[in-house]
Amino acid sequence: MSWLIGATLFWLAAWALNVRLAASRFGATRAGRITVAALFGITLLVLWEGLVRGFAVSPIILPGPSVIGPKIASSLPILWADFVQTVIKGALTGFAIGALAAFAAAIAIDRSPFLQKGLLPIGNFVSALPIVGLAPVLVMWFGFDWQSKAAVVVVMVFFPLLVNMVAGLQATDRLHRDLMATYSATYTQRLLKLRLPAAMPFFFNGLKIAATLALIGAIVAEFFGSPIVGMGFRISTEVGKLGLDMVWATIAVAALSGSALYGLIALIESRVTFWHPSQRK
Amino acid sequence: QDVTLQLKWVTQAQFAGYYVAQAKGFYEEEGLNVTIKPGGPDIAPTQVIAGGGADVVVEWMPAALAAREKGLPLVNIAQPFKSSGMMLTCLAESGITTPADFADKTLGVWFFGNEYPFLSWMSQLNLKTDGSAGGVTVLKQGFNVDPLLQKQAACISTMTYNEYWQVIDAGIAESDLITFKYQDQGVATMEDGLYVLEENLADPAFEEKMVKFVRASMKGWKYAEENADEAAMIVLENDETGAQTESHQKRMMSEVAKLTAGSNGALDPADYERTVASLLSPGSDPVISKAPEGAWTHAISDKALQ
Amino acid sequence: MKDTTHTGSAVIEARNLDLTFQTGDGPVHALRDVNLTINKGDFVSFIGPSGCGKTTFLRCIAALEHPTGGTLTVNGLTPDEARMKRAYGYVFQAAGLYPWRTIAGNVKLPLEIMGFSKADQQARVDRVLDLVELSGFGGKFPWQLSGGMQQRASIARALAFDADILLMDEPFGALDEIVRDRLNEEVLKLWARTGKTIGFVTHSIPEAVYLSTKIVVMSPRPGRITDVIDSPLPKERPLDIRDSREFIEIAHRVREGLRAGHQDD
Amino acid sequence: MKDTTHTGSAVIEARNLDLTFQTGDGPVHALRDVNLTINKGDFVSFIGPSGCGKTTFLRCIAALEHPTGGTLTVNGLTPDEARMKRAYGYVFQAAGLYPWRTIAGNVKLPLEIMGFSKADQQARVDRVLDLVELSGFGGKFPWQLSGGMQQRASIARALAFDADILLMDEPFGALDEIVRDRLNEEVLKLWARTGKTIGFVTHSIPEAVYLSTKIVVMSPRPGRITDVIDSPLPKERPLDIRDSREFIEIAHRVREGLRAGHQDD
Amino acid sequence: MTRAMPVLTVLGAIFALWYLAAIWMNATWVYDQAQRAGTTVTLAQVIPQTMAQARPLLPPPHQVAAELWKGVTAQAITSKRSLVYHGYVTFRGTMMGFALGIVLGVALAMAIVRFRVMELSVMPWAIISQTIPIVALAPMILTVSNQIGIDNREVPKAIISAYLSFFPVLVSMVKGLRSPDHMQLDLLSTYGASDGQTFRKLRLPASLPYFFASLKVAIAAALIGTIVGELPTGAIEGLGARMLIGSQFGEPLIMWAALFAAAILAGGLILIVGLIERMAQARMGVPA
Ligand SMILES: Nc1ncnc2c1ncn2[C@@H]1O[C@H](COP(=O)(O)OP(=O)(O)OP(=O)(O)O)[C@@H](O)[C@H]1O
Ligand SMILES: Nc1ncnc2c1ncn2[C@@H]1O[C@H](COP(=O)(O)OP(=O)(O)OP(=O)(O)O)[C@@H](O)[C@H]1O
Ligand SMILES: Cc1ncc(C[n+]2csc(CCO)c2C)c(N)n1
Ligand SMILES: [Mg+2]
Ligand SMILES: [Mg+2]
Repeated sequence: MSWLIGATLFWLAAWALNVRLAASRFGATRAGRITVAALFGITLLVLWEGLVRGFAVSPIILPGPSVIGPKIASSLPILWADFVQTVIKGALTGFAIGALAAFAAAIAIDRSPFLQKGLLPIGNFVSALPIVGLAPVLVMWFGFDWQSKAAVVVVMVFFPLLVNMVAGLQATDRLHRDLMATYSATYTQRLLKLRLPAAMPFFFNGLKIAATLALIGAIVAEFFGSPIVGMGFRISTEVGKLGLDMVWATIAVAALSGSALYGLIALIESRVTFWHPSQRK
Repeated sequence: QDVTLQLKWVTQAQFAGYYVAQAKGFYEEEGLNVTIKPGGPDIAPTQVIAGGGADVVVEWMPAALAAREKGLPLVNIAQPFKSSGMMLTCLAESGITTPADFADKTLGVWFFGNEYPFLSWMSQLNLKTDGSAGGVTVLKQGFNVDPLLQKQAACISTMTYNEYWQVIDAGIAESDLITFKYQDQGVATMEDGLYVLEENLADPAFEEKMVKFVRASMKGWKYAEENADEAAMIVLENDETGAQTESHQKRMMSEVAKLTAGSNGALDPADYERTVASLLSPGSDPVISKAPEGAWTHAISDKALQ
Repeated sequence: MKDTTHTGSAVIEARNLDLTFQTGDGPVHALRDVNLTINKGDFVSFIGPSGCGKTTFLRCIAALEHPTGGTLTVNGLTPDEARMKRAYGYVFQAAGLYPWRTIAGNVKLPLEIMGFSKADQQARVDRVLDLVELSGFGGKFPWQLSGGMQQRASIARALAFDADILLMDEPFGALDEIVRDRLNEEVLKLWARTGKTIGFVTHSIPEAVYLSTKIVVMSPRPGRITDVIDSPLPKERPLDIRDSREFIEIAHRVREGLRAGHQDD
Repeated sequence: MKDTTHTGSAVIEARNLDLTFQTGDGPVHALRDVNLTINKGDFVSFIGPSGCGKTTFLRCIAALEHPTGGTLTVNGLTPDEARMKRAYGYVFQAAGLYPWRTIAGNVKLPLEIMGFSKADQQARVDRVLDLVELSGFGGKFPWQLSGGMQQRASIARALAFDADILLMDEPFGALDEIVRDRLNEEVLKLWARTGKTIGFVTHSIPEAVYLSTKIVVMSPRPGRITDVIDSPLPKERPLDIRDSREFIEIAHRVREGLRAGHQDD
Repeated sequence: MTRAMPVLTVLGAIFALWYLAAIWMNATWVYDQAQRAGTTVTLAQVIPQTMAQARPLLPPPHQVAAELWKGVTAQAITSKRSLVYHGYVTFRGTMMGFALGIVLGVALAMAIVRFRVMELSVMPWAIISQTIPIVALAPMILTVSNQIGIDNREVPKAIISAYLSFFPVLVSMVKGLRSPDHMQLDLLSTYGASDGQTFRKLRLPASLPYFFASLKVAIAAALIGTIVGELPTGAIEGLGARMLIGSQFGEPLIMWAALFAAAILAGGLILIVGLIERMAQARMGVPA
């Protein structure tokens, strides 16, 4: 009971502090924003711990952060191996291949209005499909190891990226296009100097969506067969062994890698599309 | 009286006894209202019972003992399956003829708590499973036999009543296959027992409920053994996915009947000791670290089978 | 309608020009029977109510639209051929700078496309930025400049590659009167210095009168030329010429022409 | 600087008004030591180069900004209090109609917010749409109207609830000269008919001279008033008053004032 | 017609490629079998055999179509063997998750736009939440909801589905509620409008186009969530369960049919959402 009250009190106090921080000058700075977000995150953890202890939830059902934290610390080699298998080999490889392929395909079909008209509606449709359903098929085709995971990721990210990229290539200002026409610029010149730069905000938008899809795809695919390493493998076996602390440790790593990937893309985006109004202060 | 039973896997003839008991009104005769919850890939019966989602679960003994060591006091109250149906099925063309040939081959294994018999077998064979040279390469097998058909693995885990026949159905002749039954290798572990939480057994009302439940379930099992085809049809009716086929379930039922034959429902202590011994066997990573105590009881089955 | 045919050094010649847009709800007759001759070194202003086809006519000259009837020649060539010869510098109504390029990068853009040498590029950029009083701002990005400065940068961009013909579509629409006055003076100076042929669209009567050697008044639906006024003002024009009788008279004539066009609707 | 204090029916009184914005790269002194009195029924134009604080001053009056020094009263109240009494109708530079509402819906918006009765709402909408010659267009959506019509609709919206004071920030900036002339005439008629007090920001010297009883010339950095010109023109003003000597003289004075302000930078 | 032509051509090309791939991929098995039987086969014999396998690596289109047809018409639509029935189960789950996702997304967006603390603290975590592989949470969601007494398997499915679909709604709604420009806000200010009035008369209508645009993404996400939720959480009914069971029992055709049924369901849902969007736009006076 005291745990519940304590957690609630902490929550209220942290929230009050956050309200003050958010309204203050400090809250407008970068450090301030991070502080507020971090405080909120800590509050979530404290609440979680309080609830787990207060209601005496069995660690077989839901372990608290105080159990998961040490587990992470003591399982670093396993977590690292899983990370390499799933994130680096599966998700990132697939992500890179999918992104490159979408980029190339977008430029290829951009030249042909016929292909655009034919492929875009289909691409739009496919990007709305539950591609994860293909995971068992692709595991069957590409084997157990990371290649099949990468294949799932490729298929999952390809279409959203293609659709975004093609839209981006067409998103140029009429004014900017006319300018190129008055210069009698060639197709390549138009592409390099106008349409690719103009497409970048769209492309990065697609990349951000794809980044979260990539991880989900790689992990789900491991459920349908994998070597005995990998985050999806870890989760699916540890659940069966009641090793919930390990499951959460893996989830934490997944969230961390996902956020890092997202952050990395956002960072590159802010470098590449520094000129876009959404990136300016 | 309400009883919730959590199965280990999806609705199939592996669990025919319970569906038959349900359909034939055996539970009803005992005054029980039984809910049968099918399992699935991500459903750990141990976790479900820990979370209060079931009164009694169908589980394999290694997983149950491991859970017990983790602090979840499961107790075996009945053991309808006498023998183990698990085996490794290998392609003859892989050149495997004896377990000694496993070295440096790729083997498909079920995880999710089902890997314990395999691990203890390998440690008895002195084969490393961490992928190092001279050991075996282990694959986490998915839900089907494709790895064998695609030749991604030399051997895969199969049940005598299920996956083995899928390999056959796929068009591979029995002569092209080599099988190693855990039962024959002396590493068999008890499958498909009924487990409840120890603390619940202290409650006489619960105990009485379980007595009725085990009695009716065993009646169901024996009926199913004798009327395999009818039992298979009952299972089929309960399959909510509608994807199971009649021929497959009928065959599964006849194979399952071979495994339940010889059990009256009471756990044979000798089988138990053998399972524990194999799980404790020396090796890099024993499944349990010490012999469990109080992991089974005849209290229920004795009363049920009077 | 007056025929404005001239002989001699005609740079742009439109004969019975017609342009109809096919749109979702029927055809729009944007230009009808337009006849106009622009001579080398002319400064021609186009004025007329919204939608009368000023922009469309300029775009036809630059081969951004293609007439559906009549003939249009630029230096005796078709507009498309003339474009290939880099005959045009076009300044659009909005500055239209590429946001991912610096000011210098924007001015350099046409030079890169036309394949000028690196050294030549730099020299030209410096020269034209100086001309529009933006030296020192070459490294800035468009959004870091005020609207007026952006407009000047876009003029610099059009000047960088020495096109014979400069087409400007309401280049100063978004500026305040004082800055506009200043830029007007500068455009006049530039024109006097280089002898370019300039086509200039504006909504401001004083601006048209102040700048032009020839004022073309247009009226809408369908777009046609209602008046062409040859300005008697001298080439040298101080700002206060705008308070002169002559100026006010031309302005009056333009206003009357415009009003007549508006009466139609 | 001239003190423009009057006594009598002062509607708006600014005394030593100061406003400094705190921005990322240091404070911006937008208004400094502004003194101005606007009387009931005045038509006051504000003119001055970009960034001199015209908009800021209008926004202060409407309590959209709050001065950092000096006093400002509206009908003897603070601007905030006056706003609560529905003292203002504000017309922004762009029409700013809500695209998801019809023209009538847009005009009705302030009435809904101020809690007019349904019947009254309808009557007022009809009346003001009639006033700006848009009856019959109430059911149209903004994008179905031309720019000039949209601008008139936004004026109708500001008139619908009978505010005493009408504040207009470059309402005709985006229109062509002819339409602008027409709307100028209409605003004058409206003002004559209703006797409202009007504050009007413009970049156009002729517009300021044509419309106002009082022209306020401002200069930037920091924004301050450099000249206040009381117009001697009669209340009745045909369009061609703009060609009169008197008009041209005032225009000249305004232009000189503006140029002086520009010289500073 | 001019719009359909390119699509049909591309579809035709896809089908042709599909057939070729089916021949190529399924041939391996035919050759293997021949080898096991100790016979040899010619290409002409192989091709027909690749078109009608019981366990094809890649079934040709007509085989999938036949299976789909069988799944839809061969039994009463209330039968557990009917794809219509399972499609309906998935549809129901999707709609529940979708509705939940919309409510959650809109509510959070409103709070975030209204309170700066919410923006600073919740927004980063909303992004992080999407990087957590929901599949991993699925079994736990099931047990936890079991423990707090929710026995209905639809609920955890809907939670998973909502978890994926709330995010696009949230992001778009925040953008939408913030889309009114200064002038539109100032206008209301000059009327002395209250916060509530500003919300109702300006922010809400201004956000609607963003809202509808996000629905397409959200419905697709909800469907993915439901199917993922059907895979592990019991695999009892629904298209996800069919896919899993098809895979488990070596009936790839069942899996493929379920996959395409899901695709058709997705297409239908997107179409409906698009229609609703267009109807709303018409009412909001957006040019056609
Ligand atoms: N691409 C187009 N498709 C269809 N109609 C067009 C197109 N471009 C212009 N028009 C129509 O042609 C007519 C002339 O347009 P144009 O842009 O040349 O007018 P303008 O004189 O430049 O007007 P403004 O002063 O408003 O810029 C207008 O009625 C316009 O609606
Ligand atoms: N919200 C603000 N924050 C910081 N500075 C501002 C803000 N609003 C205006 N300013 C600055 O205050 C000064 C006066 O701006 P204001 O908008 O009043 O000028 P203006 O006379 O209306 O100009 P324009 O003719 O271009 O509309 C400018 O330097 C402007 O940059
Ligand atoms: C994720 C997962 N993988 C494998 C099994 C193994 N298993 C145990 S019983 C059974 C049915 C036999 O036909 C199977 C396949 C499981 N339970 N869960
Ligand atoms: Mg134009
Ligand atoms: Mg302003």
